[in-house]
Amino acid sequence: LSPADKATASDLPVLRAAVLKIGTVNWELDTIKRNGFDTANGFELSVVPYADNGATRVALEGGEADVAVADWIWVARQRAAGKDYVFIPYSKAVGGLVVPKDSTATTLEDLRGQKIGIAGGPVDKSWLILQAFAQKEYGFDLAAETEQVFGAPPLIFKAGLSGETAGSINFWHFLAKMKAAGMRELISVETAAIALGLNPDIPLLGYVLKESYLQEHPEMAKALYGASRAAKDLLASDDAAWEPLRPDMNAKTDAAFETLRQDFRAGIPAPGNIDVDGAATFFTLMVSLGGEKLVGGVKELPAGLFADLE
Amino acid sequence: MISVDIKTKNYGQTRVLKDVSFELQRGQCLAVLGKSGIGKSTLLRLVAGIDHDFEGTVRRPEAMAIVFQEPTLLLWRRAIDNLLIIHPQLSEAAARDMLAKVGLGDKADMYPKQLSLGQQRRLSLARAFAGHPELLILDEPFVSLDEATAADMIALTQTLMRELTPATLFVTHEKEEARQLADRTLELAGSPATVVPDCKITEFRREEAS
Amino acid sequence: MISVDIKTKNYGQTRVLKDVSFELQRGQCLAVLGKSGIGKSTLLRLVAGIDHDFEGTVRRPEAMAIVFQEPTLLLWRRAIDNLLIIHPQLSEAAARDMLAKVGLGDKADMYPKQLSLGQQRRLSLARAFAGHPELLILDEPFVSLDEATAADMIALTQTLMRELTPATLFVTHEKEEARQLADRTLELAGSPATVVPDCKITEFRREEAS
Amino acid sequence: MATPIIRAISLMALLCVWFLLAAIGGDPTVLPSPAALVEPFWQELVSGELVYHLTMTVARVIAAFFTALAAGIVLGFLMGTRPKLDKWLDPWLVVFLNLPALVLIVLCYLWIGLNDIAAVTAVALNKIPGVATIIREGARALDPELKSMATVFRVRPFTYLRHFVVPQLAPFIAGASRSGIAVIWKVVLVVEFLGRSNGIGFQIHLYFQLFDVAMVLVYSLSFIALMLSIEWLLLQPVEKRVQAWRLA
Amino acid sequence: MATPIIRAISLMALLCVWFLLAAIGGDPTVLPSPAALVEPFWQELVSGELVYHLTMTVARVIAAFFTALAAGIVLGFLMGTRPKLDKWLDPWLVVFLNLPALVLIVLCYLWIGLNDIAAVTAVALNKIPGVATIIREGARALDPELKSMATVFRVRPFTYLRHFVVPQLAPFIAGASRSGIAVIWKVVLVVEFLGRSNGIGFQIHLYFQLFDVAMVLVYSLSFIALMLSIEWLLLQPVEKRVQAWRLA
Ligand SMILES: Nc1ncnc2c1ncn2[C@@H]1O[C@H](COP(=O)(O)OP(=O)(O)OP(=O)(O)O)[C@@H](O)[C@H]1O
Ligand SMILES: Nc1ncnc2c1ncn2[C@@H]1O[C@H](COP(=O)(O)OP(=O)(O)OP(=O)(O)O)[C@@H](O)[C@H]1O
Ligand SMILES: [Mg+2]
Ligand SMILES: [Mg+2]
Repeated sequence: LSPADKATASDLPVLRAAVLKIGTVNWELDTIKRNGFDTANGFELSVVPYADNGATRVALEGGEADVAVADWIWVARQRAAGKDYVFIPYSKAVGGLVVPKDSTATTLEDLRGQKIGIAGGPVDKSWLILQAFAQKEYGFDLAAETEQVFGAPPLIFKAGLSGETAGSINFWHFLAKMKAAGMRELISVETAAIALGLNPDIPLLGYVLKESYLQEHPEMAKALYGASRAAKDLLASDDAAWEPLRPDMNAKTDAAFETLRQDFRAGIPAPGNIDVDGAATFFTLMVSLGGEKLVGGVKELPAGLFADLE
Repeated sequence: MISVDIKTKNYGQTRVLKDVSFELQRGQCLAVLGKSGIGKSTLLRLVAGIDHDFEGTVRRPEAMAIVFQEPTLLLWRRAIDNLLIIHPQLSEAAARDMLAKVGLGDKADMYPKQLSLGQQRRLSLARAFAGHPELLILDEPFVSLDEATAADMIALTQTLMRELTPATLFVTHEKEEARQLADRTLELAGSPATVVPDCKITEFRREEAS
Repeated sequence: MISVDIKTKNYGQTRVLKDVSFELQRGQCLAVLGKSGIGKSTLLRLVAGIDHDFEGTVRRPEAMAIVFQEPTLLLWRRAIDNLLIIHPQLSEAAARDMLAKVGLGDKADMYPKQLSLGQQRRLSLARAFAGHPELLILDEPFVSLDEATAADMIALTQTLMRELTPATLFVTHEKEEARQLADRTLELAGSPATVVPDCKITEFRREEAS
Repeated sequence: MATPIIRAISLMALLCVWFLLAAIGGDPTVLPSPAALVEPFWQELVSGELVYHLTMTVARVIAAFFTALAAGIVLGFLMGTRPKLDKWLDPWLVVFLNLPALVLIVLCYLWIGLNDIAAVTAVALNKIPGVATIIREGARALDPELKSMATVFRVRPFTYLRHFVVPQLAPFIAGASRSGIAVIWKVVLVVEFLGRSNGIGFQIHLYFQLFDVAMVLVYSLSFIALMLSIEWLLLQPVEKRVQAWRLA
Repeated sequence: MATPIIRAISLMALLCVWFLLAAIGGDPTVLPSPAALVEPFWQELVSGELVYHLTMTVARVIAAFFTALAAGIVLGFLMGTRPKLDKWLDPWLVVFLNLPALVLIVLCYLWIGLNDIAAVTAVALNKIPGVATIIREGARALDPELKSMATVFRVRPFTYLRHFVVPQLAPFIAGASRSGIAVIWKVVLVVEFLGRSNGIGFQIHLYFQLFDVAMVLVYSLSFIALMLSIEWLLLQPVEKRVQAWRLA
C-alpha cells in the first residue's frame, strides 16, 4: 500500500470475514485484497481464517466477524429461527456423485444395495437432490435401498478412492481431487437439478451478513458484491491472476490445479439478484426432501433473505 | 483442670462405655487399666477431643500431646521433620536433642519406614514430649521396647512430667509401669465398661505412704 | 529342617546384620532377643523370604505362617474373611472356632478398624494359627495385651506348638515369655548386630534340667 | 435430609441457574431456556430418533469403556509394580497419551474401515493410556507389608489380586472409571461425527452445523440424564458397598 | 541399563514399529513413513510456523492446566472430605463431567467472545470435573488417624494441607495431572479448530481437511515431543523426590 492508500484505508469501514482457511472463498477474497477491490468499493476487508465451518458461524453469531460463507438454505433456517441474516450470492458450484474408475455403474439405480459415502451429512443438499432425482427418474428410493456412510470429507475421499464405498458425494474441491485421481462422475447435481425442473443457475453458496450490520453500513451489501464480482471477473478471464493463489490451493499436480480452476470458473453465477421464484421452487423441494431437520419449522422462503444488489 | 464425665459411648448399637468420670489436676498422672478391648483407647479419644460422638462432657486444656497406640507418623517426612512440622516453634537443634533423648540421635534423617517399630514408637514419644502440653495422653507408650530402653523412656517421661507438670493420662497393661508413673489408677471392666467400683481411682502414693 | 546362614545384611550403606546362623528342627522353638532397633525384625524377614537382598543362605519349608509386629490385616475384609481368604481350605466353622479361641468370637463380622489394637493383634495370631505351618514366625506377638489375655495367648501358642509341631522363631522382649515358649534363645547385639557369643543359643530346657 | 431429596433440589437449582442465564442472555438461539427444550425433546422421543441414536452411542460407550478399563488397569498395574517394565513402556505411554484423538480416529478409520469396530478401537486406544496412568500411581502406592504377608502365606495370585490389590486400587479405579467414562463418551462423540452415520455425536454435530442449539442440548442432556441414573442406580450403591469398611 | 538409554531404545522401537506399519500399509497418504516427515518438519520449523503455533497452544494448555488443576483439586478435596457438600454438589459434577466439550466451547465462545479467555475458560471448565472426580476419591481415602493426630496437636490448616493432605493425595494428583494434561491438550485442539486462528489444533484440523496426514503428524508429534521432555525433565524428577520415602 502507498502512504496515500493507508490514509484512506484507515477511514474506511472494516468488513471482517470469517472463512474456512482452506475454503475456495479464500481465492476470491485473496484476489479482492491483492487487487484492492475492497478499498475501491469503499471498505477494507479483513480476513480471519478458521479451521472449521462451524467456527466461522460461531464467529459470525458471536459478533467477531461481520460476514461468513454458507448456503442460503441454512441462512433461511436461521432467519426463520429469528436471526437477521441476509445472503449475497457467491458461487453456484455444486457437486455430484462419483464412482471408482472401474465401477460398472451407469445410473444411480446400479448402486442398489451398496454403500454410498456422503460428506455433508443426511441433509447434504446434493444428497437430497440426488434422492429426488432417483425417485423421479427411476422410482428408486436411493436412501432406503443403499447404505449411507456419513463422515468427514477426507475420510469419504479416502473411502471412495479405496473402493470401500461404491459411490461418493463430497464437497466440491474434494470431488475435484477425486476426479483428478481417476474417479468418474456418475451424475452431477446440476444434471439432476435440471431434470427436477430447478434452475441450475441459482447460486447456493454465498456471503452471510447481519441486517443489523447492514443498517450501520447500508452500502456494504453492494460494496461486497461489487468487490466479489470484480474478483470473479478477473479470475474468470485472467489465468495469470491464479498464479499467486496457487500455493494456497493445495494442488499437487498441474492437472489438479486445472480442474480446480475450471470448476471454480464453472461455479461463477450470473451477475445480478437471485431469481427469487426459482429459489422458492428449490426451497419447496428441499422442504419436502429434508423436512424439519433441514429447514426447521419453515415451509416457505422467508422474506428478505436475499440482499438487494441492484 | 481436666474434668471428664462420660455418660455413654456407643459404636453403632453397641454400648462400649458407661458412666466414666474423673478429674485430673496439672501435675497429676492417672493410669488407665483394663483388659484388651475394654474401651481404654476409646476413652482416650473422647478425652482428647478426637471423637465427639458421645453423651457427656469433657473439659480439656488447649495444649495437648498424644502418643497413639500405633506410631501414627508422617511416613513421607524424615524423622526430624516429623517433630518440626508438628511443633513449628521448635528449633532444629532442640528437635535433634529430643531425638537423641529417645535414642534416635543417628536416625534424624531417616524416613519412618526405615526405622524399626520400636524406633517409630520412640519417635512418636519424642513428638509428644517436644511441645509444652498441659495434657499428655499416652496409649501404651512403652510396648515393643526392650527392658533397658523401656526403663530409659519411663525415666524420660518422669523427667518431663516433673519439668512441664502436664496432667497425664496413660494406658498400660503393666502394673509396674503404672506404679512408677501414676499417682492414681482407674480400672475399666464390664460390658459396657465402667470404672471398677471397689478400686475407683486407687491412689498409689497414698497406698504406699500408708 | 530350617537352616539360616546370614553373612551380611545391609540397608543402603549401613550394615545391620553380620554372621547370624542357626538351625532349627521341627518342634523346636527359638526366641530371638535384643534391644529395640538391633535387627530382629530384619532377621525374621530374611528367614521368612520376604527380603532377598542379603548375603548368605536360608533354607526354609514351604508352609509358613507369620505374625508381624503390626497386625497387617486386610482392613477391607471382615475379621472372619481375613482368616478365610488367607486359608481357603479352612471351613467357616473352623474359622469361627479359631476366632473364639483368641477371644474374638463375637467380632467375626467386624472390620479390623472396628477392633481395638489388642484385638487386631489377636486376629493376626489367629490367622497364623489357622493354617498348618511348618515354620511359625512371631514378631512380638503378645504385646498390647493385658496379663490375663497374654497368658491365654501363650497357652494357646503352646497347645498349637504341641499339636502341629512347627519350627517356631519368635521375637520377644520379655524373658519370661521366652522361658515359657522357647527351647533356646538367640541374642543379637553389636553394630552390625551379630549373635552374642557367650550365650550363643542358650538352651533353657537343658539349663532348667541341670 | 434424604439423599434423593437433596439430589432433586440440587438439580432444580441447576435448572434455575440455567433459566436465569437464558433469561439474562435473552437469545434463545444461543442458549434456549429449559422450557424451550421440552417440545423438541418430546418430538425426538416420539419419533424414536432419540432412543435410536442414544442406543447406538451407549453401545459404543460401553464397548469402549470396558475394553479401555480392562486394558488400562492391567497395563497400569504391571507398570506400577514392575519398575523395569515401566521404564521401557513409559515413553510409549506418554506418546499414546498425548496423541490427538483425531489422529488415532482417522488412522483407525482408514485402516480398519468406516465401521463400528474401527470406532470402538479408536475410542479405546484413546483412553487406555489415561486409565493406565492413573492406575499406575495406585499400583505404586500398594502396601508392601500386605504383599509380604501374602508372600509368606503363599496366597494364590488370583486371591491376591482380588482381595489385596483391587481393594487398594479401588479409589483409583473409581476415579479412573468416572472420569474415564466421561472422556470416552466425549471421544465417542468425535468418532461419530467423523465417520459414523448414527449416534448422539452424529446428531449433535448435525444440529451444530444447523446451529440448532436446542437440539444439541436435547441430545447432550439425554446422555447426561442416562449417566446420572447409572451413577445413582449402579455406581454409587456399588461404591458404598466397596467402601463400607472406611465408614464402619 | 541407564534410564536415558532405555528411553532412547524404547522410542527407537516405536519408530521401527511405525516404519514397519508404513511399509505394510504402503500408502503414504494414509500413514507416511517417519522419514517422509523430516522434510515437512524442517520446512515448518524454518518458516517459523511450527514454533508460532506450538507457542500459542502451549500457552493455552498451561493456562488451562493450572486453572483446572487448582480448581479441581480444591473442589475434589472439599467434596471428598465433606460428605454433605458432596451430596449437594455431586449432581452438578456428573452433569458438567458429561457435558460434551463442543457444547461448553460453543457457549463460552458465544458468551465471552471468540478470544483466548473464552478458549481457556472452556478448556478449564471441561477438565475441572474430571480432576475433581479423581481427587475426591483420594480425599475419601485420607487416613483418619493422621487427621486425629493433627487435631490433638492443633496443627495449623496450612501445615495440615501441605504436610498431611498433599502427600497422601500425591498419587491421585500425579495421576490426575498426567492424564489431565493430555485431556486438556486434546480439548485445546478442539477449541482451536472451533474458534481460534492459530495453534496446533488449528493447523491439524486444517491439514486434516486437506488430507495432508504428514503435516497432521508433524504438528501432533511436535507437541508430543514437548510433552516427553516435560515428563523427563520436570515431572519424573519431581515425582522421584516426592515419592522418595516409598523407595527408601
Ligand atoms: N469403630 C468401631 N465400631 C465398632 N466397635 C468398635 C469400634 N472401635 C472400637 N470398637 C470396639 O470397642 C471396644 C473398645 O475398643 P478400644 O480400642 O477402646 O479398646 P482398648 O481398651 O483400647 O483395647 P486394647 O488394649 O486392645 O487396645 C472394642 O471391643 C472394639 O471392638
Ligand atoms: N529400609 C530401611 N532402610 C534403612 N535402615 C533400616 C531399614 N529398615 C530397618 N532399618 C534399620 O535397621 C535396624 C534394624 O531394624 P529392625 O526393624 O530389624 O529392628 P528390631 O530389632 O526389629 O527393633 P524393634 O524391637 O524396635 O522392632 C534399625 O536400626 C533400623 O533403623
Ligand atoms: Mg487400645
Ligand atoms: Mg522389630
